[in-house]
Amino acid sequence: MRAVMAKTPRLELAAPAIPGTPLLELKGISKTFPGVKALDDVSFAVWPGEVHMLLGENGAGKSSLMKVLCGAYQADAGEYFHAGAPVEIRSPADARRLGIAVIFQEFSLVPYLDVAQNIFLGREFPSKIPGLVDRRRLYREAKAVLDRIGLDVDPRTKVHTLGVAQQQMVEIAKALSQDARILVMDEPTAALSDRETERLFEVMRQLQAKGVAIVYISHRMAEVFALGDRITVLRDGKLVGRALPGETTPDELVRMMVGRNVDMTYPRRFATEPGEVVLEVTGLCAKNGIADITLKLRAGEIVGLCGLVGSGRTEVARAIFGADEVTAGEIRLFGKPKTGGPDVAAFAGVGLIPESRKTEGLALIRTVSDNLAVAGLPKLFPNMMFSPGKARRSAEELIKRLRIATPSPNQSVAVLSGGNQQKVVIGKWLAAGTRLFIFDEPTRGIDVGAKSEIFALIDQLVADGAAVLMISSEQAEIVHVCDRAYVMRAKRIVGELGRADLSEENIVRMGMHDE
Amino acid sequence: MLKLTKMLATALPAALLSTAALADGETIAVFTKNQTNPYFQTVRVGADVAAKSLGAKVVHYIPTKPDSIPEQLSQIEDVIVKKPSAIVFVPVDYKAMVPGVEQINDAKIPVVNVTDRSAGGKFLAFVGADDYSLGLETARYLLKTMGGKGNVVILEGVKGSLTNIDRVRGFNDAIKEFKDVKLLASQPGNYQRLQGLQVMENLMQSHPQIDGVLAANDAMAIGAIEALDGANRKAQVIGINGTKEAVDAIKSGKLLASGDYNGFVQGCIGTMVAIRALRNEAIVGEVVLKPTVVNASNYKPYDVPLDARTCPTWEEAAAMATKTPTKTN
Amino acid sequence: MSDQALSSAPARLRIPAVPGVAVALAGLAVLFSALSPGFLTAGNLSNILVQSVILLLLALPMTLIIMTEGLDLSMGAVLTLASLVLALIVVSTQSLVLGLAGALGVGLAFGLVNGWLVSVLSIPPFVATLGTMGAAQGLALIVSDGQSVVGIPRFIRQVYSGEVAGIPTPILIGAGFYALFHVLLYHTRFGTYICALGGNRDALTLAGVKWKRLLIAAYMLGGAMAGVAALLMTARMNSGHPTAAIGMEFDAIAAVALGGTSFEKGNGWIFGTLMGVLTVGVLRNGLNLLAVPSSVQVACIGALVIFALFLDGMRSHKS
Amino acid sequence: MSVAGDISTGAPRLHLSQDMQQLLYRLLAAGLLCVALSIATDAFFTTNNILNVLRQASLLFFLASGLTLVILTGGLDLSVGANIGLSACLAATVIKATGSPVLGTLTGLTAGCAVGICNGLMVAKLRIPSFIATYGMLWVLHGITYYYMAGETIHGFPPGFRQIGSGYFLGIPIPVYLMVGFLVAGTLFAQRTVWGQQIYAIGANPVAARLTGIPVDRRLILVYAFSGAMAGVASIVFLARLNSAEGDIGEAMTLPAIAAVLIGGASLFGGVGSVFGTFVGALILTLVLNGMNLLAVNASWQPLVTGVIVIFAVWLDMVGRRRS
Repeated sequence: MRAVMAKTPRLELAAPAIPGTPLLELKGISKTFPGVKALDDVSFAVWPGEVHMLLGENGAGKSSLMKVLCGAYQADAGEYFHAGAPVEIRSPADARRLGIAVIFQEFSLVPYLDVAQNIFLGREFPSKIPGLVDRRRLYREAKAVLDRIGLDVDPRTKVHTLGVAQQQMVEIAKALSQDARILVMDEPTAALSDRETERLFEVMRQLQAKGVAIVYISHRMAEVFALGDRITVLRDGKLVGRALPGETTPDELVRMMVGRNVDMTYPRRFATEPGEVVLEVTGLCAKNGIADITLKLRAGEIVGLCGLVGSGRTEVARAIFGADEVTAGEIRLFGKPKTGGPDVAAFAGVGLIPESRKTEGLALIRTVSDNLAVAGLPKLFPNMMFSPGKARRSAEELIKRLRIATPSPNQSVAVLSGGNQQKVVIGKWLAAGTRLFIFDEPTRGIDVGAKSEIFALIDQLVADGAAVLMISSEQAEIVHVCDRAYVMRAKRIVGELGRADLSEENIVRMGMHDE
Repeated sequence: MLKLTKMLATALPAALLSTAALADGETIAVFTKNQTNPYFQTVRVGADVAAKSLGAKVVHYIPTKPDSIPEQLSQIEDVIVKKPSAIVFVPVDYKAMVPGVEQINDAKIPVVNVTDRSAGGKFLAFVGADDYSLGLETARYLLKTMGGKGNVVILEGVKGSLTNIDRVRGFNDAIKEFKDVKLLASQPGNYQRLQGLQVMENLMQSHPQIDGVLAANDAMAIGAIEALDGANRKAQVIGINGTKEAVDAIKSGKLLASGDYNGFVQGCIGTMVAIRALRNEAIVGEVVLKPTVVNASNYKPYDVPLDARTCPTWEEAAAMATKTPTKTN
Repeated sequence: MSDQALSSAPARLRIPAVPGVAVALAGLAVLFSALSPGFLTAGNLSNILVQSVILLLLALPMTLIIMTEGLDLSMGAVLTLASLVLALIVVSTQSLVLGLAGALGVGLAFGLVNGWLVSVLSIPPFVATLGTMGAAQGLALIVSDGQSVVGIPRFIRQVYSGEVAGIPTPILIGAGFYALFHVLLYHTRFGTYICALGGNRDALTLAGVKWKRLLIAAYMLGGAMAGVAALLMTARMNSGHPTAAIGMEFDAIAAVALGGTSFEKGNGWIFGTLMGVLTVGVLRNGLNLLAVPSSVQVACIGALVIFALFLDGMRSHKS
Repeated sequence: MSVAGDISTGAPRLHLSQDMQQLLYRLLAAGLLCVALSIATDAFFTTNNILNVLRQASLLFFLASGLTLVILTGGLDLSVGANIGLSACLAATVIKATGSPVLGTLTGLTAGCAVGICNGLMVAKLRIPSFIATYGMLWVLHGITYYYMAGETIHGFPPGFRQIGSGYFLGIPIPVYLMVGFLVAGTLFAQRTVWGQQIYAIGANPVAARLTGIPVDRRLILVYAFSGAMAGVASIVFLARLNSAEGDIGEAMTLPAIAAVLIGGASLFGGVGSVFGTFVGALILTLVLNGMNLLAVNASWQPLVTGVIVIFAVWLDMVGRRRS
């Protein structure tokens, strides 16, 4: 099959690439929202048994296309063909009938229903007694699906007790359980550990072999080239190109996505000489499980905190910031011992940029300037009197300085792209005069274009004498950006890597669980 | 949490005492409508005083939600479990409480009906006042003082309550007797002070000249007076119940008069009847207290703190009797 | 938070850890049995059950409505109105069926309006039902002109005071509806969707479920149960009264919350509601038996509610 | 992704100019009411009656303004009515005992504030849902008050003190001045102080607020304390107006107060609302009552009318929101 495809010329548009009609084909799809043209005459086709990579920056139209595919949105214009025959997709039910299943990034799970109920939500099995649900069958079938993806949880477990990764796997199980012919995945590996990711890829290969078509959205170039059979790139709601992995390069794809040249090298100049010690943690233990954490951080340094997902990195960050209760050990900030909650830490000049921006970093229903001001309030208005004018001015200044793309400071922050939202979170700490920044997965869910901007920003911070503690699952980031890195395993720090021996191999070896 | 412990601290000893008390002498369970209306406090104190004088024990049952029908029904059911010697009963609603009374009858617990005449059930006796003639007399007193002419408004009590229906009927009949008296409006104040005040304020907006106010209870009357003062307007106001604050208002000349419902005496006699019945002494079948209009000339006897008052002797009580006992067993 | 979430130990269900309401119920039972001889008698226990039924009938649907992140403040008033309508119909037609039909009709109608306001006009449930509460109260006064409705035929009385096989009818009715709601919540699609309505509406939309109808259905269920409760209430009072059940919705909400159902994320528990209702019933009954002053009773109820929720808070905070 | 497009989960807090639009929609509702009433009865549109309405609205507003802050944080305070009862009775006792209105007033305010702090501690520290914590508090307060008052009333206060409630200055009732004062103060506090901004932030997203270094617990305790204190203020004005205290005064005021806040455009999900909006809400409710008395509407119809108008006002507000 590969062989055949390899012949197909790049950027050819209409004609089918391989013998046989596409499993699903969308022609000239358009979708407009008040003010925005989310999809503009996009054509898109998937063939059985292929992994079709869908690329594009946030807001390029990927998710809109997904929602059109699964019937959550109705396209304003365009035709659908299923196995060559024209069809309608007006509702999720239609999509399901066509065998289309979607794995969303924001979970579509119900916290207080159990795993089985979630997997078969809306498709419960009727029991012999009319009106009732056949629970025995429900759990039997659920167990089967879970086994298929090798997720070892009791189908009677309430979903809210599961970790994010496990929830992600349940999402996948949910989609698989529909015996989908077409499976759409939106960054499914974002929250997965390496092992789980492997497991997922395995499952995908099995499906492929069964002739299932997979539409795969990702920001990770590695995945694109490892999995993709075919690549489609969107920008600003338009189709900007199709490509085959064998015949393109990451840089080329990035250019298509961003529409300009972006250097993917991490802009880091290790000029700054480490200054005085900013953070000194000794023998720190906390309620959240971390034990005996000892680390040191100097002004003008970027120090990585790496390890597998679940090794306790976020917990360390939260403990230092005072969000989780400390049970033993000492934290010294700028030479002075620090106790108390986030308010103390924040006032002392520590800023946390949490992993889940939307739920922990921003007040989505408030405006950009509100969000930019909120951390700096005590600093900006020492006499406790708030002045909208002053707040607005400082907001405008930050928007300029951080190049936050927003029509106005009074824009609701919810509508900004991931990258710009991240900048707002950073900006709120700048306004607070923060000197120690703790980044938790700073580039998660941020598109390529914005990534390098964020790193440039981080570099600027340290250049200006701030200190940065950075958590990341992407070893490449750690390696390229950090001066030093601590590696964690099972809630403890298992080693420190200096500039010299800071390599992906070392990180993985140190962080790997020995079973 | 502190509050919890504090509450229990006060509650449990009291409770234990009361259960202990069941051992000696008779226990009279006294049911009243709510904890908030001062009138029922006078009934309760009356009962307490009478019981003390006769060496019996009184336990009070009051709905935690004012005038709650389901709650009083539940309380009856609970009390029946405890089998008190006798019950003195003020029904929250004279119709809706009938099933409760029947349960008491089935449990063979002697019960005296006080204040509102129950629409059903067997009672040793009824002790109350005649709301109608009370309303009538008090209204007449006001209208006479007004020289039989002028504009008046009525502040009604809670719609559907027996007391309110009869009192307002009394008011209206009195007004009919004076053809030069004009009834401007009859609006509900639900026996509430604030509502009495606000309704009066609003009525004053639409009626430039109001000479008399007939309020179905004292709280509303006082509220109305405040409204009048606030607007620097004068009008003669009457209330009903003869509560302490009403008496004070009469003393200070703000309130013209208050029809005396005399809950204290009702409590006394009701309890006396219950206890005497238990002791197989002669009782009366019905006492309907004559309406007295408390005013500047006769308020003295009412100007005494409740617990300092004394119940009428049985002879005095018997003299007020309007019916001989209907045999119940 | 991924690190944390992942590290959270294998599935922990919320039931096993002893909920506050169970502690409160058990504690009170022991306390009262010790203090009051009359408490632990068959007669009194059935007495407690009978008294709790009407509240239970409201608390059951209230649980579902709260699980949809909603609230129904109109229930008490609707019960009252339904009770009056039932009384009026029965008095004039002497027919229980017609009367019950009328009561259910009233309930369903108000449920429909509530549901429509909440799901279609998306008016916050608190306000929407606050408004309909006023409407129902008003109508109650209008149809009855503020008077009690009497002359209820005997057979209605029987509904409350009757017995089947030595068990008081109200207990049977209560048990029946409890079972019904248990099945409804845990063994039908509707129950699953109720939980999802509060937990994640998008999930329903994506699953192709028309959730607005379900939301309306939930409120109509509440109205219907108010109608059923109206029958018992009328039978109990042997009359209809325009203020009979005012404020009962808050007792119901308190009982539901007491039972450990949360106002968020569709986290509800029907058995908890049963315990919540019984706890309130036991407390009131016990305090009456002990002849605790009414004012102190009031305070105890408040303290109990806080106490039970405090325990739950501690528990959920630990896990 | 709000595929479901569920508006009820708190419409976005809009910036000032749009907030203004919102207020206009609410004022429109109030305006419609006034026009309707002035047509219906000429007794309505008179200086006296306007002042009368304002004075009647003041009590409700005092209660609702404190409540607004609580609701801004996504909480609810059901105990305000019961709080009035207790604070008033305590204040009354002190005035009677010492003859000093000042001491009495202080007592009332302190009592109210203390109750508020208890609520705050329960919500912030014990993590009890505010709805339940304050509902329990409501019963506890009633209990204490009934126990303490034993069905008695305390009445007859010094004329000087009475001025607070029934006095006039330049022909305008004192309570109206107080109301305007608290309206300005409240608006300034919410819109123009760091604490006010933090309160909005907490309501909008408590988790983010905490991780942004806002001392959430302390702010929560603060707003409940405010709410309690405002109940104290209301209780004092109440005493001064009615010249007497009973256990159950204010009992009937809790729901109207909440209604006023919600009609004022606040969201129970927090982060949305304004003190001025609440003022309009209180005004609307009072106008309805006043109008029904002026037109001598039959008592039976009054709850019905109120209910319908509450729903209509909020619906109008939602429409306005969706517009912008």
